[in-house]
Amino acid sequence: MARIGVFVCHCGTNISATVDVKKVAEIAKGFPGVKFATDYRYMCSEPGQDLIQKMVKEHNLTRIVVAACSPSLHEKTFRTCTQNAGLNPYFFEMANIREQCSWVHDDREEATLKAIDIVKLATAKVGKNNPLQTTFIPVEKKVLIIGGGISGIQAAIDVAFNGFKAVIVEREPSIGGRMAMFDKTFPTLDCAACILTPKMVEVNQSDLIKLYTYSEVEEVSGYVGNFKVKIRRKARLVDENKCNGCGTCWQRCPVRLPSEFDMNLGKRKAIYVPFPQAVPNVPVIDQKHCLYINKKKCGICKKVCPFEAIDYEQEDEVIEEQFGAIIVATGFTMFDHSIYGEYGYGKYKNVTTGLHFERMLNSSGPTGGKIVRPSDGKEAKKVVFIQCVGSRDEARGMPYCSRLCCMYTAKQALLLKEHNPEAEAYVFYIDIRAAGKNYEEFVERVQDEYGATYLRGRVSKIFQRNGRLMVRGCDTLSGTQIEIDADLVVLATALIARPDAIKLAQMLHIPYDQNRLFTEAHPKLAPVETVTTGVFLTGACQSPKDIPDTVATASAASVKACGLLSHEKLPIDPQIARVDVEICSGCLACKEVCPFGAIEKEEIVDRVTQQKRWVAKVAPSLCNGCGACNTACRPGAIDLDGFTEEQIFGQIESLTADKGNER
Amino acid sequence: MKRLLKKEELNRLLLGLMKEYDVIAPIDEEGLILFRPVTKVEQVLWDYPNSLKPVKEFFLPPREVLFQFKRGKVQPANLSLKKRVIWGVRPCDARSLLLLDKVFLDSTQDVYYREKRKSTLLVGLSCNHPEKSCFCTSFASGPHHKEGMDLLIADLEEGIFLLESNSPEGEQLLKGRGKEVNKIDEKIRTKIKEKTERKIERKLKPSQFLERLTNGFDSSYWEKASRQCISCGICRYLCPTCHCFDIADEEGERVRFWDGCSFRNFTKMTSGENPRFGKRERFKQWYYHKFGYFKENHGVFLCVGCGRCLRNCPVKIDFSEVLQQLPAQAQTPAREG
Amino acid sequence: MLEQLRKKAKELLKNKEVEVIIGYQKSNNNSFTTPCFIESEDGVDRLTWDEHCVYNLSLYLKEVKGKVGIVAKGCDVKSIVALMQENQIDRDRIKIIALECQAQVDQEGQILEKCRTCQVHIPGMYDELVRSKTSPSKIESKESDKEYSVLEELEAKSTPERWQFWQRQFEKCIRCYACRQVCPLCYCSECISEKTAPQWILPSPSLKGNTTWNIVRAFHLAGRCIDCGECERVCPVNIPLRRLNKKMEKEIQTMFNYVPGLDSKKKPPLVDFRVDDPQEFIR
Amino acid sequence: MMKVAYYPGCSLHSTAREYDISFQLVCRKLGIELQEIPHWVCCGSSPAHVTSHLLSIALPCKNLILAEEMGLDTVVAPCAACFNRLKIAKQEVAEDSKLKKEVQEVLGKPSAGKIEVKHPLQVIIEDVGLKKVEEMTRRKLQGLRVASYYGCLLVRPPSVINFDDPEDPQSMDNLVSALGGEALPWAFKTECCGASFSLSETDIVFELSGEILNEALEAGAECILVACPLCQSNLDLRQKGIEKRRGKKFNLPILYFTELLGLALGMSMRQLGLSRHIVNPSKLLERKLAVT
Amino acid sequence: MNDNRSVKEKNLELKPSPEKVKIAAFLCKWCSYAGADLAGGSRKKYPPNVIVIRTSCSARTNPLFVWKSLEKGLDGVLVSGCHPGECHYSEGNYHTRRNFAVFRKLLEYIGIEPERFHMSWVSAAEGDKWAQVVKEVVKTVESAGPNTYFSKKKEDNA
Repeated sequence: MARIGVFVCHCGTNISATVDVKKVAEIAKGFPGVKFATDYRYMCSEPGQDLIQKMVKEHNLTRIVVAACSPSLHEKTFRTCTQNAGLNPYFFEMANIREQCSWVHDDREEATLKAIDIVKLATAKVGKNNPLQTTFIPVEKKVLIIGGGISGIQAAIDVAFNGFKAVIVEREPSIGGRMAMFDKTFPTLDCAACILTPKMVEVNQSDLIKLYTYSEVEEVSGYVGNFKVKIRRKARLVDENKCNGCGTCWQRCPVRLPSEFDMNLGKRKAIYVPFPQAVPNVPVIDQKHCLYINKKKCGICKKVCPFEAIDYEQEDEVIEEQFGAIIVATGFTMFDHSIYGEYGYGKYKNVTTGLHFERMLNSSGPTGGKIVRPSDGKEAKKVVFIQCVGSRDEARGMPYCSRLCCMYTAKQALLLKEHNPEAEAYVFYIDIRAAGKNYEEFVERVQDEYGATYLRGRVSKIFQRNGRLMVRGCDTLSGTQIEIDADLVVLATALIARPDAIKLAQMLHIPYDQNRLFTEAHPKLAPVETVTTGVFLTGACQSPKDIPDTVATASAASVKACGLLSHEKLPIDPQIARVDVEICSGCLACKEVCPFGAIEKEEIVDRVTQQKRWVAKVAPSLCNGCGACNTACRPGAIDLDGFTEEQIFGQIESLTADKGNER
Repeated sequence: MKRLLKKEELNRLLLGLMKEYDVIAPIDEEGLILFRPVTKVEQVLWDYPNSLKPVKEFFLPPREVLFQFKRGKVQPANLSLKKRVIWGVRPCDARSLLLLDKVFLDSTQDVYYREKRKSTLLVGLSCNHPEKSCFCTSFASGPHHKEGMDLLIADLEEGIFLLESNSPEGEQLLKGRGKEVNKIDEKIRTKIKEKTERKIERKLKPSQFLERLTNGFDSSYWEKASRQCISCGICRYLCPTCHCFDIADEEGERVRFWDGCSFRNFTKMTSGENPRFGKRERFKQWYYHKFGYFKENHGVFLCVGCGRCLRNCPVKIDFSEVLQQLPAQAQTPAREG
Repeated sequence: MLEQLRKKAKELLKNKEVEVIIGYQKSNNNSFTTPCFIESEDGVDRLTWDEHCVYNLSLYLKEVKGKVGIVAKGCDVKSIVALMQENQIDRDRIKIIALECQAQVDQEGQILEKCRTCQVHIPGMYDELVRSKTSPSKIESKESDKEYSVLEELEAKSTPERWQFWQRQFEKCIRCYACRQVCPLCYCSECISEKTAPQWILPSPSLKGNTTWNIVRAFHLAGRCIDCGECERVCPVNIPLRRLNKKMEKEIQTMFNYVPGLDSKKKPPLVDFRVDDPQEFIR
Repeated sequence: MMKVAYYPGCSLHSTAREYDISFQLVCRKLGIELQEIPHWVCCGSSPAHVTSHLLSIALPCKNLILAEEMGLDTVVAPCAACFNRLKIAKQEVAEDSKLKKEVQEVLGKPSAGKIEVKHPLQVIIEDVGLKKVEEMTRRKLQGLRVASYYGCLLVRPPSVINFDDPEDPQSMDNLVSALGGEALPWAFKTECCGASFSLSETDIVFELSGEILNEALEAGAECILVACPLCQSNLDLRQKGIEKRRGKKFNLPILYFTELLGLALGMSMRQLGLSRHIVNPSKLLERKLAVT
Repeated sequence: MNDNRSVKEKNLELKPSPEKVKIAAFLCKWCSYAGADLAGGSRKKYPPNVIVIRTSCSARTNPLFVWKSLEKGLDGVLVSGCHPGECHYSEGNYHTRRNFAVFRKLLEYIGIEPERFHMSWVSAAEGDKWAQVVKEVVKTVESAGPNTYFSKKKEDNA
């Protein structure tokens, strides 16, 4: 019979405020199998854990129940403590009397009664726990990085620096992501290309990093240490090995199209490289508009290419690779401002966004660095910046602040004045968020030195009057209404999740929140991890981040991933399914419901009848412990360690003991 | 003592019994003939072949609480129960209790069974219209036997009944009731008795059973004979003489309940070993216990010929046929099943 | 039809396609029809075919080893299909002699309820088919012949009334397990009712144990039972077991449009799912 | 034949008589039978909802009950303020059971629930349909350049009114183009005209209405179309004062959309009461539409 | 608390008030259990009648557990898991949905009041939805009253 020790935690006052912990310990002594029960202020603390180990020796306990917080917080802690006390780590159960009791009930009597029930449940379960041994599985020493922006690049570099292989899968023809579009970066006004390009080159040259550009992740299966990933390499119609990026092809291509990279302000060809410093510097053919592909005409690029790199018959290619860990660095996209009637529903050409302005600022951009009005190309002297377009707007279902728009707007105002000292910059804002290092000083400088006019108020309407944009708003600090006839309006639109974020989340089995941003394992204690071990998050796909934070989380994620890969083999959760061949009748219902294909049929010789028959067999490395097979199995031949039938049955029975099963 | 009673006199007797005893009698419950406690005379059935469940259920109940336990405190079941009368027992069932007495009262006494036997009077009703499946005459019994009863009622038709006591308590019940029995009544009664006995065409020769069984233990015949059986519990549960039971703990109660050697886990041991795993062994066991071992140990077959097993078998197995086709000599190859 | 059946059976035995044929026979002295196992050619004459061949012989397939011939009606064939769906039958060792069956009758000669709504008078799968020469007499259809009319009376009752009704029925149960033993789909070598750790089902015939047993049996047959009606026939205390299984069949058909026993390749419904399954009952 | 309850509101029987006349004529032409609500009361517009919220809800509910008792399923309110009040009252009572109980106590009857509140413009666009209106026009607007001014209550708040676009409404513009006129795109369609400050703080009206008139002129308008008596009076009555203050001639006639529609359907200026306007529209209309 | 009565008496003294309904909630540890924790974290208050039994996935919750709870006297049962498409094991909750779509029909058919069995999808981010679900479930189960299926009739042995 198990000798159970019950340890009731005060958790400071979090529990003892509404639960009479002394009474719970007292009553727990009466539960079947309980040989010792006490309460202590902080069970998870050093002295708390020592207390457990001391009591195990003193009362030679064989099972431990800790009544405290949620298992998601300290189940690991106490399992290790149980192991250190010389018991099997799985001879331990947690009774959650904080999140699911003391914090959610205020009547002391009721909360205490419920805490007692919860502890009774835990003691009933722990009595039936089996000793489980952790088993180990090999680890694939390679990290998959989804997304080739600055966060993916930084993560890859750090992973390679740790000596592990990394594979970047980037949807666009070149890595570089959003940052490649920027001119300068705040607060240091470093040129974005100058600090990004060397990292892109480093990634391209590193023999530990493999680049799959113009490619997408199609399917992910397996689990930590053994992810099997299918990657679709979309056909570029240009052979990467032969092409050296000389550019003859896209110079001669007759088709001119608006360039997405330049926010449709500039042009590109049907065969194009998105931007000059593209890595790999290999063009891609836009199959939708290429004359040869659609009408079998032209084909100039193939004729002029000195290295025969053009191959119109190139097909998509799906490759499958094994990975030990996955870092998600898919970044963000911009909020579509055309839903705002106040700003003209996107009708006015001169109402643009921060990215358009950034491309105009950029010397290699469509306007060669000149700030002009997209409508007629004339120079823009008076520019109005409008903050929080989409961000902090409950009515549009966008409650959060995008964190970095105030900073890039300040930078853009500064650069506007640098490019043209007579230019006037007006910034309509609600609150300036400049919390980073040297951020506040930067914004102050833009106002004092560069004379940007900051108007605290919302813009109520933008309308056109003889070619100029009339911006109506108010300045709440002076209490007056303002109307500015602007040449150009720049909207600081919000940073939101990628449109296909949910598809990727479901592929990776990671949760996401109501804004479709991926959810981290714990906002404070595990910001770059997810609940799915082996999958890590970096950059804006978790929540909007500026470059410094993005690089920080990229390095953090790579350290976490490398930490995983540095083990020779990984311990896998021993709470997996187990078949009792005596009972199994070989109907294989379990095989049908297993989401992981972890169950196969096996022929055995029956012990009693000595005849051959089919039974189910579980592959321990593939089983993730979901337990669907348990429900499908009618005779109950398959059981899930950690959540066995006996454990759950024991819990139900203990729950209803006082209900009196007497008739 | 013998007395002659008219129908209403018999009803008055029954009424009298109802005041003093708990009376259990055969009633029609949604098409099933079952022995149930009765409080009104009209409930009692008179012309019925035999009940579905034998009277064994009142002595070895389908489920009986031996004792209750809670938090270490044990509370035995109270054995004493109010005196009761089982009315309308057929001769074969009454005789079956004598066989059960050999099991539960001979050597070690089963207190639960004993108390029930002691506090129960049996008022039997002779059969005038036996079923085609009845064969009590082949097993030292008969439609008018009074063995095992306290009082036997013989229906002389035309509403007249000849009651014959068979025990002091029976006599007590009969005292001062009805009329003396004269010669003519006796003659009518023996005539009806012989007529009913002739109605029972199904004749078996149980005498050879024991000898056949001992020879045929290892014969491959059993493999063939057992194929048709689906190993359910009907023939075991509804047989008045089958008495095997299992014991389990259920929510604070130690209970005893019917079990059958037809079930696969009947002989399953904790280690998982199971001497009688196959259907062949389990099928055979029923025959050897009733017509082999019991005969050797107690000198009498464990069967009263009530025919319930023939009527209720889902696949219509007739055990007498199985036994008759069991080859007399062991070594001859099994004849075509 | 009988001569055809015997001729085909003799053929199968003669050229060793099967070692034994499971069929129906008239048991010699009394007038009952019972299952039989024929192993020699001349034993074939014992085979019979009439309206008392109610038994679903496919329940014997799990015990009879080697090459087996089986005489099967439309409903019996459906249970063979269901067994194939659950890897219990190796189709190549089975030879199915299917018979066109108009209807079977119970002991009082009444046509069985299940035959009134039968869709498989001509069995769906077989190796040999025996058709009746004369055009079968149509059973005069009654208004209650709609597929699930048997359930209407109970479904109309209120919840407490239904509870009373079933408690009354489950109280009669003596746990002889005939319903389990006769059912071809109850092939588990160790039924959950025999589990003691944990003791899911109280083993003794208490009201609570009987209720749990009947609920578990009904749920374990949900989406599998092909309504051969044998469980209701063999129950010694006449519990209307078909009404439990028929209800499950009706619900599964309405919700997932699945009818058991028609396609041996299909996955049984409770081990399958569709993304757009109904979930109006989930908050 | 479409039967509709008609809630004129105080201004259509006084300062905005021509809106009432033209609306009745247009409806008869388009086959809409108007039945004025007997004993209707004030709609509880701005003076009420500034003082007591309960009053501002109970008044319109009274009218809704009266309309429902006529057994009709739609009530039409030409004045934007009345339309707005009826709509808001119906929604607030439906959503707030405590308010509903209070209103019931005040009115002594269960408050209305089923009747639909519509603006005449909505009825013409949604129920009659522009195609039918186009077929019935007898006098095309010959490219008359019209700036449609919707005011601030006709299409807002969108969550309650949900008719047309709150930022850039198109319904009057579509009507104008359907009648052959030129609907000018301009930005001040829903800017505030100063509304009831017309009496208390007139220079605010001069400022705001002036902006609107100026913007319309800039956009090349020859006249401004309105759907609310208060907008009409501010733009029309105050136009002279504004011209003096801004030192700029506007001479923009301010017409109700029902008047313009009436002209298009063949009615004469006198019939439609156009003579009541301060800025005289007759010169423009004779020149453009050859109408007397 | 210095009374010296033996544990057993005290244990009895704490008998929960009979009319308070008792409900078991089988929560999947990835979503609904985490959602319940979040409700705790954000101090959402809800009635104490629901006791949580943690399972690996809602698919592990065998309908038999639900019946066993009702048979043993609980007044109501709630089974909760991740929203379809968000199951940590990708398909678990689809199977749960089918199992219980069928099982609840069986329960109703044999006469268990529908107010006693509930299902919900609660994600790890829906703390307030969990509190809301608990409130609704407790109210509904209370409307069905205490579970008397097997308790009131004396079980006869005859």
